[in-house]
Amino acid sequence: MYREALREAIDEEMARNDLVFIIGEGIAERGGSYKVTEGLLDKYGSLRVRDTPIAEAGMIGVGVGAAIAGARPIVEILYVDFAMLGMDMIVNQAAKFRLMTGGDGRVPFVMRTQGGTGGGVAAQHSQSLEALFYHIPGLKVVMPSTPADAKGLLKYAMRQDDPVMFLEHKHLYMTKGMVPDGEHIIEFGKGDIKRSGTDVTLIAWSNMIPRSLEAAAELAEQGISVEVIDPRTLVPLDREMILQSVSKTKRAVIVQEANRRGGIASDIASIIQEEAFWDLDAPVEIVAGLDIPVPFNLTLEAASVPQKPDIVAAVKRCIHQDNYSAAAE
Amino acid sequence: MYREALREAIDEEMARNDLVFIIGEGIAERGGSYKVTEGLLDKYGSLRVRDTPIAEAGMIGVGVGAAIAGARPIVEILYVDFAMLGMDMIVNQAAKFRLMTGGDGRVPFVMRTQGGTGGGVAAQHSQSLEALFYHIPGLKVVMPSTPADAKGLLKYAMRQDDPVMFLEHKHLYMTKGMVPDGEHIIEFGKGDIKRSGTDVTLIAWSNMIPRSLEAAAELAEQGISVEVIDPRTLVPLDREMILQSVSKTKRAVIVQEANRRGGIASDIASIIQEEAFWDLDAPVEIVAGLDIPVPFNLTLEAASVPQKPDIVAAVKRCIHQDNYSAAAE
Amino acid sequence: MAKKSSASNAYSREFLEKIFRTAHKIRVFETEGIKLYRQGLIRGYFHPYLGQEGIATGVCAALSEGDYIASTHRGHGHCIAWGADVKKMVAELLQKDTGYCKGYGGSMHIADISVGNLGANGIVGAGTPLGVGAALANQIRGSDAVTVTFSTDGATNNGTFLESLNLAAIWNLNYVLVVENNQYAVSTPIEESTREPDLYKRGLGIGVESHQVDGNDPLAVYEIMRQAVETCRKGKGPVLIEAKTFRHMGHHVNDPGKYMPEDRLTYYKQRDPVDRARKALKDMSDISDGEIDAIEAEIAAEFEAAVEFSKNSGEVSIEDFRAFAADY
Amino acid sequence: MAKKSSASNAYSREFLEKIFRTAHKIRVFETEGIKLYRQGLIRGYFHPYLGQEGIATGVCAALSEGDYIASTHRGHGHCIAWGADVKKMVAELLQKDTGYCKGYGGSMHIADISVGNLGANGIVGAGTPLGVGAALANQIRGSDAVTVTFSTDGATNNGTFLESLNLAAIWNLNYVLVVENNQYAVSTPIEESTREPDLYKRGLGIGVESHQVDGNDPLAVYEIMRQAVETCRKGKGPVLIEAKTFRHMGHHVNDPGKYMPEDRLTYYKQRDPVDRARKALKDMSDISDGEIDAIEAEIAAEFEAAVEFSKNSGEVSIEDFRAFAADY
Ligand SMILES: Cc1ncc(C[n+]2csc(CCOP(=O)(O)OP(=O)(O)O)c2C)c(N)n1
Ligand SMILES: Cc1ncc(C[n+]2csc(CCOP(=O)(O)OP(=O)(O)O)c2C)c(N)n1
Ligand SMILES: [Mg+2]
Ligand SMILES: [Mg+2]
Repeated sequence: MYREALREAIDEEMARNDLVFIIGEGIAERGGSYKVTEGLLDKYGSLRVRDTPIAEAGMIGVGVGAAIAGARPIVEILYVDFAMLGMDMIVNQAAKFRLMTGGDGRVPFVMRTQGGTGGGVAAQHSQSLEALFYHIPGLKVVMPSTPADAKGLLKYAMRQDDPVMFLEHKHLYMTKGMVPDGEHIIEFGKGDIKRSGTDVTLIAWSNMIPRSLEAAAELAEQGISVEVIDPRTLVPLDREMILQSVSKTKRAVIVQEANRRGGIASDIASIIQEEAFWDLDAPVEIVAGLDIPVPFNLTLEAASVPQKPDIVAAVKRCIHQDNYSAAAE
Repeated sequence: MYREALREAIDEEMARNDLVFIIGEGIAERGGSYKVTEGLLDKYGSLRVRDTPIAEAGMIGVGVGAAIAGARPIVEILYVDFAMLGMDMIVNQAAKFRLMTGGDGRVPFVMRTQGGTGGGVAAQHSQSLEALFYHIPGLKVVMPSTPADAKGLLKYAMRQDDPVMFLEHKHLYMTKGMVPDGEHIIEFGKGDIKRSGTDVTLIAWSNMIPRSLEAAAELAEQGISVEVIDPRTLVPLDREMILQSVSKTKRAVIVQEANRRGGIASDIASIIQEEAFWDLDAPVEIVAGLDIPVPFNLTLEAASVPQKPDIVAAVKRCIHQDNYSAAAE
Repeated sequence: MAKKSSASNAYSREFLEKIFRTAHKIRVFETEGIKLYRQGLIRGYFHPYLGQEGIATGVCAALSEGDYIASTHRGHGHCIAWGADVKKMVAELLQKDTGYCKGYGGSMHIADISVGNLGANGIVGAGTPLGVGAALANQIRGSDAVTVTFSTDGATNNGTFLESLNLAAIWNLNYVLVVENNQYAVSTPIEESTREPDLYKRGLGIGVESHQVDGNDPLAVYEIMRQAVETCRKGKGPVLIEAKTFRHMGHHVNDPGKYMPEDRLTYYKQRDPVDRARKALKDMSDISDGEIDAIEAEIAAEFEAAVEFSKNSGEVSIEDFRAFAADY
Repeated sequence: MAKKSSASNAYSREFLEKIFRTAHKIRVFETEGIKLYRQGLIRGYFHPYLGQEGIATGVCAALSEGDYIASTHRGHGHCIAWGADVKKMVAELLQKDTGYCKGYGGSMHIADISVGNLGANGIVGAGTPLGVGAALANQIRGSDAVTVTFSTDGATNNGTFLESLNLAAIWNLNYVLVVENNQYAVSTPIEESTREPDLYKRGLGIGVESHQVDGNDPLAVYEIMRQAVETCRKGKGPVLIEAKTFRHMGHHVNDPGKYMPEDRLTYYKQRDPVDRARKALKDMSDISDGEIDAIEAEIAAEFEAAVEFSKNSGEVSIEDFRAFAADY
């Protein structure tokens, strides 16, 4: 399971390096709200696994300071929404320290948190805020969609030297999936083709991957072959993989749970249209959340983020767009 | 002057409505770091014009609370960089309150601040962070480029009911320009064509407007006619004006001072390629800052954000792209 | 600091009845609400106020129309004590568009700005700046209204506490920060979050009048709050009140709360605030047992009617929501 | 709280000379740096430490190799007291790639992590969590190193103060927060920012050992800091030290500082920390006036050499920067 894969990654890295430690609200005795850190307190003791008060700015700040001073902290923030309280430390300290020191200072800081909609937890506990981190130079942004990716990427995150926003999804913790045995590490910047296809390139990440795969399966039955690409890390982004696929399919759909305006999908679309303009047979389609905070009501919550039918429809629009528009011209 | 236009707007609105007040660091006695609020203390007294301690989260938070409770606060944050300390209040409170209350609660809150590079103030005092606000549903984002726009938009901001991120530019405060006499108000969502042209649509805002106009003048001498569009408010965005212009020119260049990745330029490009795909004769060009924090050294500071030659070059690339690429195909 | 003895005969039956009604109504709302939750009718978060009823009750009894409150994630009790309509509260929890927030907000966001309720909040600590802001708005408009933020022990370790209370202090705002010290933040006991579990001392450090009170005694809370309101209306606010209390169960409906020590739980249950409100009403007035039973029956009926109303309310409309989004 | 009398004969000449050298070097750096600024050679922000030299000097004298410091926007003095290379500091201010940060950082960002200097900071209050973080890293690695954050009166109204100091307290970190209370934040006097201008009281509220000291007396600062370090190494940290002081001029080079009351300025100038360091050296050791002159001449020469070095240093490379950006 996703959450076990995460736990294994932390466990293995803590065993490997005494400078790795983890702090967060209720992560020690209680094992964390999503049980990712269960058992770590017993194994590594209260020096390296500790609870914090409700002080996100402080936790993130001391994590960044500890990283600058050479330790390898993981700070768990319960909901990515709460990371807003620590934005100064993320944006103005962690992301900039390397530049400000002329390159010598490094910040091997990992913030683990989770986002996304799920179960009526409403506007302040349901956001997908990756775009905010994505825009800030100096931050790596990681959003694993499977247990194997979660483990491999988290292990890599804990060994490299730049601040990482490691964004899990509340819907994925119980996801099952094979995790390779032995030392399993996934470098940043390497996307993964979650399903091969020839008609359309579909780019998605995190919880939109399982949903996109379902859509792809449905579309396959209708004779439409969708290639599903999971960049896995949004910064750095595997542009080559995306552009290569688009040069083959001539069509791209991007699916994000976050709201449409100013999301990462827009940025990827801007890259595709810039780099593959002459390849494209149709505009890049974006399927995204509505530009409104996530409502409490479960029906509306679902209506506010992309569902399988939305993805299916967008792929079809993308396929038929050229004919349609050519006709209209 | 830009700063005087801002002052006039505040002055007039304070005179008009007793519920308008302004707080910020050094804005009262000292008149603010950029002298926007000079004289207001004498005129409106210390109840409505007051200094705060260095507590951005607190200032923004109480501003939001005061707005919810029916007052009309302006909170001045010295540098947009420091707004990161108050992101929770902006993102999780101000932007969401209307939704969370089912529509009844409104937040007539204006945060005035300034951003951008200028004079070697380095990484933590030079950012252009509009993209972060742009992505959050519920926030209006305003970035005036001229004294007249500054006044008209600020007056409008102070009369409407949603939270506004009013982002000035440190380079523009001393800019001169005509400001219409009498009641001068500019609604949100109405762009302005700062220069008419036929060959390329150039979209820019804030301090990139004067720079783009210089580039357009230079290009005009070379026979290239550039239409310069200033959306003035990024949320809401005047999509119609942009798309209409592109349908005429078939080409678009977007210029932003903020770094490239995940910026607003990407979003506008994604909209243009989506809505005007069949019109475009070349990919949308983006001219933006480098994806690195702004360095102290003045030469490097200049190298890190778009300069006139970068804009000129991008317009030319955009013009010649079709021939070039067609040839390469 | 008490300025006037609160001799028992100082309270009218009407007042004591109001105190009891409020405390008991919160108790019923939470107890019955938990049942609805367990039936799957309520989704998302539900943080019961059970055990802490004395605080909302005592505090709101000292406030007047025109005053403001801001609340927490554990906010049902504050709403009820503030006089909210139980029908609209239940409808909100059941995601109906007859709810306080049309079902868009839910338990953690119930607000009613038309009567000065700035709302519950999903962000721990956020109610403090919002409340100070409302107090500031009132100062600006020349009103002597008092704003109260109900806050928590957990929130006192958050930067918002220092920043906003300090602003309230330098501006002498009519503001009372009520820290409900239930000694836990989810499973973390206060001793692990701070070296100084007497939280009112944090106010003293920045020159704010600060008190500690037994939060399980509604009348004691009322008395200290009455004084705080007086201090404010004299222009000498803000005031910080730390009210010691304890939850009767885990952090939210699904938290068994096993980490809560039995003996402390027993200690506080023996000082149950609803029982104390009932006892005060009995001891200090001429009310009969039958009359008390009638009050309880009335409240039970009110809750049942609210559930009925909510169940019969229409579903939210996706079209309305989409239109709202387009305009957002 | 002093545990040992600091009788004058307790200090060696070597120690007193070090104190004087440090304080005087800061004085020279700032005085001469301002001249460079006025010549247009330095750009951006320059916040002089003039008048506050006693604090950095006294604090750093009580620290050892392996310890850590974090600083503020007014950070030159901390760097120098920490033993920084004046050449690399001047080169940084002159935007040269021989500077501490290759000219990428500037005055507000000079850092040298190789010797435990976490750097100056352009965000008021940010040094507090960063310093606490370094102290945490040292606790994790089993080191007894002490981390000091130099902070400011302004920063004590910021949430970072409460959040980070509280974390340091619950974790008993080897951490000392030195609040340089120069009584102004730009033009805002401390009385307008807080009701309680004795800032050390904020530490007491959260159970942190807290002291106040005359920041213009380098030896007094040293003594209290020495005790704080001892407290830390015994595992009883953190400690908060409020050092009262006053700037000799405006907030930054271009601020005339007219709002600073003449009489207070005079009061503090009469208690000039550099003069006091010189006097202590003279009074408590056998040093001659000629020897002191020689020290001053040496420091003047060091600064001149630094300027020479910086002027002769090459310009930064745009290509290098672009390559760095591509990898960022
Ligand atoms: C800023 C923030 N951090 C974390 C949380 C998650 N959370 C919700 S309630 C809670 C515990 C709150 O404890 P306390 O503040 O003492 O209030 P209580 O639940 O005891 O009423 C936490 C950690 C949150 N909602 N907001
Ligand atoms: C978070 C933040 N807010 C505002 C500023 C702008 N600013 C720079 S220095 C300063 C005053 C600082 O006063 P204080 O903290 O007392 O330090 P001092 O300048 O007196 O050393 C201000 C407001 C900043 N750099 N960071
Ligand atoms: Mg609690
Ligand atoms: Mg100061």
